Amino acid sequence: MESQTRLDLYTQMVLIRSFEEAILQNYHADKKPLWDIGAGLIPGEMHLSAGQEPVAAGICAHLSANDAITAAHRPHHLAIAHGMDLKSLAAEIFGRQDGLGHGRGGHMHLFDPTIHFSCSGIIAEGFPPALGQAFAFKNKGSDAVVVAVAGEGAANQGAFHESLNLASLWKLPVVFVIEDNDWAISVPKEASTSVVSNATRAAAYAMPGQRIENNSVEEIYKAAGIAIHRARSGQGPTLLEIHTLRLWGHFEGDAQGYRPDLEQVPTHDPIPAYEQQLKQEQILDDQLIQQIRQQANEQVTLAIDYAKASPVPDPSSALEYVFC
Amino acid sequence: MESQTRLDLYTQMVLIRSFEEAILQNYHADKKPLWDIGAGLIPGEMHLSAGQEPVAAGICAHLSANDAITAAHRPHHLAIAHGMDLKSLAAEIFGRQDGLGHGRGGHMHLFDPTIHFSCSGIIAEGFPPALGQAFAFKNKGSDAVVVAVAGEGAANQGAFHESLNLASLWKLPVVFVIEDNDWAISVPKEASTSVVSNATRAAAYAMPGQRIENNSVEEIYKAAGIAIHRARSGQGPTLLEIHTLRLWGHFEGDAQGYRPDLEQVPTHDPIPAYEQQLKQEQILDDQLIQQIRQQANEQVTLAIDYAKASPVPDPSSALEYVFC
Amino acid sequence: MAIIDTTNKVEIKNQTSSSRKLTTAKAIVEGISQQMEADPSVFVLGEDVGAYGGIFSSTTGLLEKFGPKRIIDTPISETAFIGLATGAAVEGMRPIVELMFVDFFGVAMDQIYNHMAKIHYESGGNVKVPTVLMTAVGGGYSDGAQHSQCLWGTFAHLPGMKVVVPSSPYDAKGLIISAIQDDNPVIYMFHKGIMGLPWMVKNPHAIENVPQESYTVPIGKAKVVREGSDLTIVTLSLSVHHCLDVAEEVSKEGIECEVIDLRSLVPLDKTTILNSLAKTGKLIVVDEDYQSFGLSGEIAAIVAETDPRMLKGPMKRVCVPDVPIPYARSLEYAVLPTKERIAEAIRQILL
Amino acid sequence: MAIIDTTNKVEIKNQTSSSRKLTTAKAIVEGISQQMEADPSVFVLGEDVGAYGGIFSSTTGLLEKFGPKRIIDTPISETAFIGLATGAAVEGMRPIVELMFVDFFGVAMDQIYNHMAKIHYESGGNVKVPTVLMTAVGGGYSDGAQHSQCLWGTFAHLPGMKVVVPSSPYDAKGLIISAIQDDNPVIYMFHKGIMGLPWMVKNPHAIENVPQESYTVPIGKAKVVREGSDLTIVTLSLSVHHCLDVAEEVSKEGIECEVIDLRSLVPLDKTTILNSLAKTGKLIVVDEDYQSFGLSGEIAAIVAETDPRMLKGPMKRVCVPDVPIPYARSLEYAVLPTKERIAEAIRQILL
Ligand SMILES: Cc1ncc(C[n+]2csc(CCOP(=O)(O)OP(=O)(O)O)c2C)c(N)n1
Ligand SMILES: Cc1ncc(C[n+]2csc(CCOP(=O)(O)OP(=O)(O)O)c2C)c(N)n1
Ligand SMILES: [Mg+2]
Ligand SMILES: [Mg+2]
Repeated sequence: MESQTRLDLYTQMVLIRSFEEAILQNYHADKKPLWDIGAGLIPGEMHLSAGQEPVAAGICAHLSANDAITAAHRPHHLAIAHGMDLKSLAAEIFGRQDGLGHGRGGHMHLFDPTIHFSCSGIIAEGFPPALGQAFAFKNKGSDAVVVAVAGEGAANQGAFHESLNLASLWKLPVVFVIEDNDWAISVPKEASTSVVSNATRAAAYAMPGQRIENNSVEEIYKAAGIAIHRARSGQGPTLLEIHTLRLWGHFEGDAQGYRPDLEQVPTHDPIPAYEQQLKQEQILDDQLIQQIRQQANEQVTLAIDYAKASPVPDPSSALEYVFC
Repeated sequence: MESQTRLDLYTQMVLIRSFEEAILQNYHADKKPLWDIGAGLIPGEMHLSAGQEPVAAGICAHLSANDAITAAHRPHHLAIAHGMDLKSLAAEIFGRQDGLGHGRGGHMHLFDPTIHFSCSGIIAEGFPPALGQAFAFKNKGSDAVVVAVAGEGAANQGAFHESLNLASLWKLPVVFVIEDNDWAISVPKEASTSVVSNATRAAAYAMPGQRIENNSVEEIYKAAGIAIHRARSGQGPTLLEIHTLRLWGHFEGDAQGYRPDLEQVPTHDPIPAYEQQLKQEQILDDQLIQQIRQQANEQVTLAIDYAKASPVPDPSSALEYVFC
Repeated sequence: MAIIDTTNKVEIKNQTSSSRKLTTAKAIVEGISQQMEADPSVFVLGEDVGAYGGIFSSTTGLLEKFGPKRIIDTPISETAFIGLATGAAVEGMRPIVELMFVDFFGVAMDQIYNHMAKIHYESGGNVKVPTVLMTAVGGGYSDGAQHSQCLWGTFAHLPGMKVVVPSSPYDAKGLIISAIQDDNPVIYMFHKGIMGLPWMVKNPHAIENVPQESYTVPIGKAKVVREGSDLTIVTLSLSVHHCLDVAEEVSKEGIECEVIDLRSLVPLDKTTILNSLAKTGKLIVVDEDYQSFGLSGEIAAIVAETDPRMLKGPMKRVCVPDVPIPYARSLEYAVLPTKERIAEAIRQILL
Repeated sequence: MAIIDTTNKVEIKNQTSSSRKLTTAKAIVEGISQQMEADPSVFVLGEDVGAYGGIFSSTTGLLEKFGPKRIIDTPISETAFIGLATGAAVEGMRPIVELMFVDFFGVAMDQIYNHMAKIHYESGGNVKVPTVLMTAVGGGYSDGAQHSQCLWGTFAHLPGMKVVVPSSPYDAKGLIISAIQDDNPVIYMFHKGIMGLPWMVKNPHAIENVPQESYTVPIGKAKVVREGSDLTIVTLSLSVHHCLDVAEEVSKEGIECEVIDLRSLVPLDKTTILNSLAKTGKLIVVDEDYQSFGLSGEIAAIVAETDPRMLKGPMKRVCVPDVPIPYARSLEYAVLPTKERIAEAIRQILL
């Protein structure tokens, strides 16, 4: 792999983490002393993707703004890696007028038609619309592809099955990605899934399937490259399962009492690990790291400031946008 | 295989066919000259199972009244082979007070708790309740099993996927049977299913899968025996796909203009074929055939007469049974 | 687009040389066909919409005309293919997706109401979802509890989709064209009993003159299909015809019913309802959907919110009395809004 | 079964030595626990009902007490596990199955309304389906359009299931026990805002004295939670508390509201509603579900069918105005039935 690509992957992951750390901080800043999920600058459920940055970075490196992504309830890493404007993203998370959905959507409902990005809070239900985007792309004769992402818990939903069957049958340009972070809230994979690897399930749809271990951004990058190329060249869908890491709780406020490996979790953080690797291979040094982090922080700070400065939506406009 | 078993399989198939021929005749008898689906002694949609008798006979030979079956919109063969009282069945099809559901259900909604039989008109949605019956059996410590049957079209529904995963995960005593009759109304299997054989899909749930070709009642009997034994002995579910034949239309009134092989269809009828085979092997002769047919006809005639004699449900009782 | 129906009064239909008698099914097909010719982004998908031509003939002949790339048979995977319609619409196409029977909504309701219906709002207006979800409703032919429902109340309760329910060939064509042209998701519910199917009891109103040209009927305008001064009957779909038949009957006794065909539940044309009621003071709602928590309640609420004194006596509801639709004909016709029940309600309300 | 609540008046609760203050969540858990002790056929299944204890604490501690054979975490496969509950009930068990948020009903609605709800009828009464479908409802904490709905109107519209909606710890316990004992399928809908969760704004009414003993509250009887002569407010769930708070406020101005907590929508206690209205002549319905084609309409229809003259002025509806629930707090509180909107309706109705 080229050094620049590796550096880009690293930079992307740092940006995502930087953004989520800022959200994390702002989310918790004003919910105390009586922690109230609905209070504060950022209200509501908050599913952060820390630890899963390799998935987003590795996949989105192969995409352009013409390609589509459908994400789930944990969408920030994919949104950022796919190039979503950080300001509009932040403003939506803060529930402001300049947010992507003018504050109507929130962090589980990010829609950005300029980069064909959407997500859904309903498990696995982002897959069916992905089929439609792929259908439209194919219909137009474009070579754009759709990447449909969901967790390992989602792979036991009916929508998964129906979508993979239809995509294969109609050779739609979709890559299905299962982010296996071992957990669906408190339910471990072995309590939800009758097979060890969801890649096995690809055979049920006569499509290629591959599991990528170790949360390795480079392995993800490679496998995604093949799958996306396959889709782009009209050969149909692929199923990838990526073993990744839920570094934090399911949502903010989750004490994770159910998680036996809780104390070990931070040691598996993929970003320091990749940093170490690239340092050893002399692609990164401390100065460059500082610079990358600082650039990320600056972008993030601008976005957060923008969000905070954006007006709160006018209550009298609540009924706008039900119909065109 | 023992001769008696083979004879029983044949006898069962003849009984089913005899019943369905009587239904067919009564269904069409009084819908003319202006054919009206809602008119006549038997109103409504009518999905007959002619050609699929081997499935029912082969499977149900291994079941007792303690075992359960969940069927789909095409349920008669399974109901009869599982031992449903022909009179109650016929009376329900005629919409009479002495029917299984006192005329509330109809031919797609047959519920017989004495033999743990149910069916549903919604594709693949008979599978989830089957899990619950299996769960209850297991919970009670009984060795009863559930056979859940649906068509090859149904294997692309979400409920199929969810049910197979859960059954495997919890090692429930279920045998899933896909009746592949090549068609889902007018849609051929290759236009609905991304794999050639649904047996392939068993691997997606870490359960054994087998496809049985040629609509062979004996092969079905053998495969079902293994699968049912497996379930009964606590080893969990199996997926069987049985290649069978839709001898008649999807429902009565279906002209089947979409079916290219239409003229050839009757030549594949499994009953004359099995009859021939058993004759050649000297298990059957013309006299015995006559006797079996006659006995079947007598039972069927009694059932149809019973149905016709049963009172039409009193309109004033329409609101009974919404709640207990 | 020759004729725009802007009146909410009894309609004067263009009996031009270009109109001929069509069944509702054929009128729908013609509407779809004309829109498909006019707009290459329109396509149809669903179960048995191709070679079979739609179980209730809503797509007959389209495959032959537009080919399998635009008239697409799907697997029995409603979640996948209805969601596909949403995704294709998001990317600028105009899918018409058929849910064979509305009764099957439960296998795909999340795609319908959490996605198709909500994306426009959640996106703050940035994403449009111009889909038509076409579906068959209604009973009366012993198809049992899972194949005979209307359920328009269920869809009208949930925000984000227009709910269109034609009762005649003319409206069916004009409304399907409006639905396809609409930038919002529209659920279009046709009653099997008005399609004019060769294999079902033929309602004489299921065939009428329909102009050949493309035209629209506006979504959200009810139609006064019969004027009358004694009482107002609010209804829709097949029941419109039952109400008209009964209205003719009782007219012989000097009772004059005004009959309103709602044509859509979302938007609901309150003005037409209230204007009529202001005149008659008596209200019957005839609805083949379940009675409680549905259409009849909504009509009552509109009156109660506006001015309960408009009602000069108790309202009557002729609906399905909160029971799964029974199979046996004797039972099914005991719960359907039959002419007998409508006539009975009329007599009672005028006591 | 110590206390049977047979009154529909303001309840005199047994302040016996055995009662202590419980949150609604703990009251529900206690009710389930007592029924599980009494009846080995009762079990609980759903997502995160085990070690997690239920996302909204509806099953906390049950795993420890009853073990993983009776408190069962499921895959995210609502169609499979809700259907499993139906099948188990058909075979004589009494499952309590949790749908984590009611908003997810669309992925499993067929199992719920075409199977769980209809089998008893279709079987002509030969099969019973004693399930409890327990689910969280409601918004107010910026969870957005797919996690904040009430949707009880949707379930009440479809026949075959009882629809129970408690508003207080006392009722929550008595109603969950009644629901488990009921031989019919019951959907039991608790509002997140009344559970007394440590991580959500605490409603002071979410904690109260609850008897230790097992007791039932009958399904189908509304409760007059405040007597008053000037107007009737019909409401349920969290809104009960908002209405009571506002009623106290306006009482200072001499306005006396009667507040009715419906507690169940199916069966619906018409008598209590009509008795109150006969007294006050003024009606407000406060409902956190979508406004149209729902509860408020049904109440209006009951009045209009009985005697529209009972209404001495227009009815008011304080509901969610047919819009997906917006995320931003400013927008969400503009559409929720807040105390401000309730107070405003009271003032308007008395003009
Ligand atoms: C249909 C549906 N069921 C349940 C939920 C509640 N829920 C939200 S996230 C989640 C766990 C998802 O696990 P997984 O798919 O592995 O994604 P992860 O959270 O690990 O990223 C659940 C059960 C939901 N949103 N939708
Ligand atoms: C969820 C759902 N979608 C569609 C239908 C309509 N439908 C009834 S039977 C059928 C075809 C079923 O094909 P298959 O499963 O192969 O069974 P077969 O009729 O061949 O026995 C369809 C689409 C339905 N009943 N339920
Ligand atoms: Mg996960
Ligand atoms: Mg088939």
